[in-house]
Amino acid sequence: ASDTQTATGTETADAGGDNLEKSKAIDWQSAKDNAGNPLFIDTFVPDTPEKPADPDSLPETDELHWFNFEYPYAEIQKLEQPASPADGCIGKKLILLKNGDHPYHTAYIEATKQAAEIFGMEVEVMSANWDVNIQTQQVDQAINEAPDLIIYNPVDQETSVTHLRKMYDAGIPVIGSNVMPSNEGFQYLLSFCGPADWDQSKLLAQYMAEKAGYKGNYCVITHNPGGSAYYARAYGVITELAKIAPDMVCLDIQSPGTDSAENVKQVVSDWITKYGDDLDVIFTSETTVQATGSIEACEAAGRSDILIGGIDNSETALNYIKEGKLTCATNQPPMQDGALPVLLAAKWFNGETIDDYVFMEPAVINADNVEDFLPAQW
Amino acid sequence: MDKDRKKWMAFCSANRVYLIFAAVFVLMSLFAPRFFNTYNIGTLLGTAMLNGIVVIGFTIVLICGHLDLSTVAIINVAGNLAIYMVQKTGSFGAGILAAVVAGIVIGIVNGLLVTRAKINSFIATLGMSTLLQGLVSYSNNAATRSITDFTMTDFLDKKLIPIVPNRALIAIIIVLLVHFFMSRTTMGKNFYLVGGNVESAWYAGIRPEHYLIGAFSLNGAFAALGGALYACYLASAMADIGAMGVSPLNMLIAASVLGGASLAGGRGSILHSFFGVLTLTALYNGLTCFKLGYEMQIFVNGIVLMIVVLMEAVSLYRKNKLAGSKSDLFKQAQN
Amino acid sequence: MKKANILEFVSRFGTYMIVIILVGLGCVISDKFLSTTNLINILDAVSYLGILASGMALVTYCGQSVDLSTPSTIAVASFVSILTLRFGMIPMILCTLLSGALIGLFNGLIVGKFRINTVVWTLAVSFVFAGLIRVIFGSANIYVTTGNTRAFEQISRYRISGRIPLGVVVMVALMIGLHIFVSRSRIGRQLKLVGCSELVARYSGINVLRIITLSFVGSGMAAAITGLFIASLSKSACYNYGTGYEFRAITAVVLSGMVLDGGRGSIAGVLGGVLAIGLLNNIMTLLGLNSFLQDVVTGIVFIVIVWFTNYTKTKLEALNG
Amino acid sequence: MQHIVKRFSSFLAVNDISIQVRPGEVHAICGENGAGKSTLMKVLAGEYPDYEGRISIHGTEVKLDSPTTARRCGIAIIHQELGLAGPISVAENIFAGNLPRKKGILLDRRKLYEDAKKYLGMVGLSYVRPETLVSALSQHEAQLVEIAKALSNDPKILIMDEPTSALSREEGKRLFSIIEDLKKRGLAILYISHFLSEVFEVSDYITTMRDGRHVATEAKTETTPEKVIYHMVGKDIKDFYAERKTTVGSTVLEAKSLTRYGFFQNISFDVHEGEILGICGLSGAGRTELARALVGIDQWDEGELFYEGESIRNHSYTESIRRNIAYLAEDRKLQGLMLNLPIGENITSAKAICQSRSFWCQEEQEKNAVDGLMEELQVNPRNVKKIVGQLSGGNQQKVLLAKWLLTDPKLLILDEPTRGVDVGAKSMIHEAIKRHVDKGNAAIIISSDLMEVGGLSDRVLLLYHGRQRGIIEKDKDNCSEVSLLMLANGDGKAYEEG
Ligand SMILES: Nc1ncnc2c1ncn2[C@@H]1O[C@H](COP(=O)(O)OP(=O)(O)OP(=O)(O)O)[C@@H](O)[C@H]1O
Ligand SMILES: Nc1ncnc2c1ncn2[C@@H]1O[C@H](COP(=O)(O)OP(=O)(O)OP(=O)(O)O)[C@@H](O)[C@H]1O
Ligand SMILES: [Mg+2]
Ligand SMILES: [Mg+2]
Repeated sequence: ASDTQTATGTETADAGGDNLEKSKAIDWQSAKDNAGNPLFIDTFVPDTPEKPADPDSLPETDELHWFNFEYPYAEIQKLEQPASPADGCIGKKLILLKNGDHPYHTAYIEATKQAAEIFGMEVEVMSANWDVNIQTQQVDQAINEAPDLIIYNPVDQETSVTHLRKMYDAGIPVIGSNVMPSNEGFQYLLSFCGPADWDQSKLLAQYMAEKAGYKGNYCVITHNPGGSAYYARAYGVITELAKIAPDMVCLDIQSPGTDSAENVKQVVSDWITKYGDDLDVIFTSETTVQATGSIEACEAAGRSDILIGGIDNSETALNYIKEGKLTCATNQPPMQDGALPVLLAAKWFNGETIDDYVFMEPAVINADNVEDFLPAQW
Repeated sequence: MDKDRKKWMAFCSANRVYLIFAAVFVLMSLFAPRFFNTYNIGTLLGTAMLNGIVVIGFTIVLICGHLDLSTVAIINVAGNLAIYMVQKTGSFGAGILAAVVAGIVIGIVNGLLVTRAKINSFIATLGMSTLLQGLVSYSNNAATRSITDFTMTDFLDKKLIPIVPNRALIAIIIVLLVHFFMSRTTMGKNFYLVGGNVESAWYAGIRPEHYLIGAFSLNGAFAALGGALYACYLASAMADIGAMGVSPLNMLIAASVLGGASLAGGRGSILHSFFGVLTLTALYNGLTCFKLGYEMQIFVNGIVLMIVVLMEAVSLYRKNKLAGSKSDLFKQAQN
Repeated sequence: MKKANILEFVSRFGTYMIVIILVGLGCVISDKFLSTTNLINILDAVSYLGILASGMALVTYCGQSVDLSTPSTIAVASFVSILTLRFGMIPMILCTLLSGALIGLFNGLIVGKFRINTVVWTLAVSFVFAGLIRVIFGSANIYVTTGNTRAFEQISRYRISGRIPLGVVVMVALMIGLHIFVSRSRIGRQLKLVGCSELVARYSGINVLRIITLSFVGSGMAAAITGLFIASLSKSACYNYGTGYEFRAITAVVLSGMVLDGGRGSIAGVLGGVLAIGLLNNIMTLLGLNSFLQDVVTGIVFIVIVWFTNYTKTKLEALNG
Repeated sequence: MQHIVKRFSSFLAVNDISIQVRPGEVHAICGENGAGKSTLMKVLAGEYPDYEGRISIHGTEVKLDSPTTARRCGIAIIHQELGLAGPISVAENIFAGNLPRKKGILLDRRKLYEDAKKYLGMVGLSYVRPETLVSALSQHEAQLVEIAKALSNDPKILIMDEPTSALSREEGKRLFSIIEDLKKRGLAILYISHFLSEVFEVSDYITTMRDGRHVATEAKTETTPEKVIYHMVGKDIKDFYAERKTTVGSTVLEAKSLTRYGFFQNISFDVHEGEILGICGLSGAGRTELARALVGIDQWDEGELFYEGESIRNHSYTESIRRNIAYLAEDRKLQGLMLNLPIGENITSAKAICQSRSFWCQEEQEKNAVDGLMEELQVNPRNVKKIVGQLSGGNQQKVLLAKWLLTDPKLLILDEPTRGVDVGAKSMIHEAIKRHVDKGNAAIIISSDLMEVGGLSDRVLLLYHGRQRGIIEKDKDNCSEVSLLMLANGDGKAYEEG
């Protein structure tokens, strides 16, 4: 595999500095997504707090309990990464190891392809359909294809370590995207970019707390158990509320899944029965199935007083916000998410230095600014 | 002429899975970019490890005329238990052993539910699956358990013999051993008899309940072994590997049916089921080489499965239609 | 004699006894349990499942074990409903039903004609349709854009006299209709005979192929109705909208006292099975049980109930014999 | 065996039976359906460990608590119902539970196939390869494999429970020669059959049972079939096939050179109102296939068929039933009855479903008719709620007949209507058939029991290897059992070559 790589390396070097010039001259700043918003958006590098001695000893409502989940990149000694060829991004080959299929990821892949085209790169997509075993095979297949760089979306945070280690050993630079790998995994990564899941869920908590007047009780619907979004989107809200609105009590947390609005509706109906007027706010971890189920349950019970807020920006969510049924959603744009790793890759091929990890600035979408986010990306 | 054709047909149906595998393999080698090289073939074989080991027990249960829907849950229990034990003791041996023991215990419970409580295996194991999956998720709040010790990963990725990674080698050795056991020992043959006709097995002095419990515990053992080895290989175990996407269960059923096992019992072969797994893995691998998405893979998987069962059923249908016919009366009719 | 009567009662009304026990339990646990809203909620929560399960029950009753193609049928139906809405509500409903009926027809004709194992065949069909949807539409959400979107949304939201959801009405009406149909009509009787023994049914002059096909068409149409409701609820269609429904429906059918060999049980029992699931989930959520523990409890309750009905059945047969 | 008792819950299936069997002797057990013959044999085979009484072999008392113990004691059984595993090879079936081993656990495949060949040869199946799957065999071949299986255990005592019910005369003859052979080798054989002719042919002693009780044990030389029948049913049966006055009406069914490729060829006959047509031939002659084609289960290829003067071409079976044709299939357990449904539902099933045109079921209206039929056929127990699977074979067959009689068929086609049925039930069934025909209906009867075909029918159609060998008129020709047998077997070689 390494033979092939040096071969392609020398070839592009033969093309001379010409390719680098052309690559650097590419105008990517003006690229737009389907809504006319910039395809490549501003990113930020978050501050990391001091790591507590033993996070597990802290209560679950303390954000530092989740230190390893929220800041897996902290205190990691990066292994030595391949040196940039610094010969321009045009003509480079990328492989996108996708974690699975989902409307969000359809938009993501579209943007990755669009971005690669802008930079004159070739991108091949392999989707694991949420199956680690298939992703393991695809990691090997990707290595076998000897691309210039791999964009990697892990199926699972922890299992990603073995995959990343393999790709690292094969000498292929990897940019993580969309889902953060665990602590161990980060050492193998050239860079990571993606949505700031914890931050957006905290932002959601802040906005909802303000709307609720920093009082009242809430329930949380989690994402699929086990995934990184499961922790970030539930405990981001819970820890933040414990900090800024200590009067707000978490009544219950349930995981009815992300496949069936009917299941979600059932859980929310049961909550309304059980808690009655005590229930003031519902947080959902997703805005298609879960928002629909929650809204329908509340409407059926005639409880228009309950505030519902969810994470991400599906068309369903934006419509609900317009109709006033959903208090707010957060902006996690899949297209920008998908374009970002390509930008990082291009920069790296062009010899520019890139950050170890960057995140997309989250934003709250509410009735006042919803028009800015339309048409929806998925 | 006719006899030759009949012989040829019989040969084809007996070796169906090898022919399908060969067809997929040759087509992919010819047309799929980067499919046919030692590295990718090693990848393909390695990927077959998990399902290849698990399909052993799954097939034994099918041979006995039952179905174990809790197999995937057992894989998850085993993976989590193995990683937990490695975390606690630092020894992979202890982890794998504990997982296999747990798998056997679960298998015995399944077997007892089927033989003693006389619950249809489809239903008993469906309930068992819900129960076990709940337990696994509860035990670690659905988080993936992981370790940072990669000795097992490296060992399983090494190649003692060229092309074949150790994880594939282990699977192949186990498959061959169990295949030998099932096809060449009297005890193995008895499983077929129990699946073929429970009553006649009982008349023959075989205790069908013992064999059924045995089959379910073997399924527990191999599902657990596969799950544990796979978890050790990935240095982590998810709470539910089948939570999203297509459950490995579907893959197992498809592979063993391709291999000639029937849900009615009495038929099936460990080696054929393993080749069923290899065929599907090669199919997925090759379609990925073609840059076709996962949707195409399950579509093709479904079509292959459909064609195979349909062909089998149609030939049986034809055969039944002609059963008892007298060939000389045909000759007369044609004249 | 006395014992036989009790056992007979148990084996016939077993599911409803569970329902009564669960209702009792619910009353103890929460004073809000018996409120009309909660009861309607429980019904509402299981209405789609109930519609689906009553279709699946036809297949089981007819001795064809289970129809695993339902998740794909649901997904296909949700796409069809959204794509045909532009032609008006009635054509949309007809097309959706037709899509389910066609998949059922395909399954039924093949399974009935060539005696393929249902589990394997419907699994293969499920793969093919799931793949097909994803090849055509990708894994994107398709939203309702054209046509009478308001009416479409109302399918899953409309409440009769403001209280009873349409889904519940459809489920109950479907079950009553199917129950009468299955237990009283000649075709229902044929379903039962085919379920008891296909060969005997054939030699009794029943067109077995037609009956098996009918059961699958019923299952497909029930799945299509479920798909329509789900699409209306989500106002969109997506390839994964049917995920997991097949095993939930099987659970309900099994709890109803039907056996996978066919020929036993009733559609009224399926209502009991569905209610038992709804009540159990409701009670566990009211108890505040964690989602994972809910799975554990569901698994145990399921096994125990199946064992118990089995046990009474064998005891009963021993007494009669 | 002494004072053997076996209960099913409170029901006494075998009530205090004592029998002695000596080596080199064939001991036949006779009795009506449900007399408890099979149950007694199953006790001997170790299948009911909860029996009472004592069993001694060669003077030593044994406790037969499992099939394995019984086998170890040298007892082998050929079951009434086939007990082979379909998807498994013939050889493995023969040695099931006793596969030859080498090195402790390994299967000795060479020995397995060689030994299997030996035993297959013994029962005249040397042309069957031991690797063949049992599911690929025909029914009579399977029955012979079953016998080979019993022989493979090298038994001292061999139990044969109706071994000939699925065999043709010829194969039966071969079986008797095997039995002779075994007798010479000193085996003790227990033989159960409803064919008294067979019983008198092979056995040395005859024991009769009634309602689970022992009635008599006599040496063959000291008794007659009439006496045995008297013991079995407790009364004399005279005029078994009494002369019937036939008033022939118009033609009901007429076949003109009917042909189904590969199965039968050029069959022509007609049946009239008030007439019974017998179809006679060896097993495998294509009688069942012909009947299936007549009723429309299978399609035929050439020729014409007229029903009540109207030509019917490729009609469906359902259509036939609508037209008032009934077909009583050969295998009552697989094709005839819903074993887990009650008697009532079984009887009404054909009429309610295929003859009624209304959307709803109207079973209630049939209630009286069902009761009448059960009374007429003396179905025991006379309880419509009883599950059919729990009845004895004869009563099951009565229920099956009742099911078709309820549809009041114009043409009744009966395929083996009395297979495995005792004499009493048999005559009851025959009477019912005659009564039905006398009402101006027609019947076609297929039976391996030549006495039955000869005795019942007005004319007999002879089939040999799918071809018609002629029709024998009862009044003109001699229709006795012997002459039928001669004709059926006759110089058929000429046809085969032609
Ligand atoms: N399913 C089957 N598989 C293989 N052979 C069969 C099957 N069914 C019937 N046969 C064979 O086909 C031939 C014709 O059978 P058929 O049943 O027509 O005979 P028949 O004349 O009705 O005699 P009988 O009823 O006494 O068996 C026989 O040799 C029979 O053994
Ligand atoms: N497992 C069982 N449970 C309950 N009753 C049974 C069982 N087996 C047999 N019987 C009953 O015991 C009685 C004797 O049955 P058995 O089979 O011994 O009769 P048989 O003499 O062999 O009759 P056939 O000639 O019809 O074979 C019958 O009334 C039958 O219904
Ligand atoms: Mg008997
Ligand atoms: Mg026949």
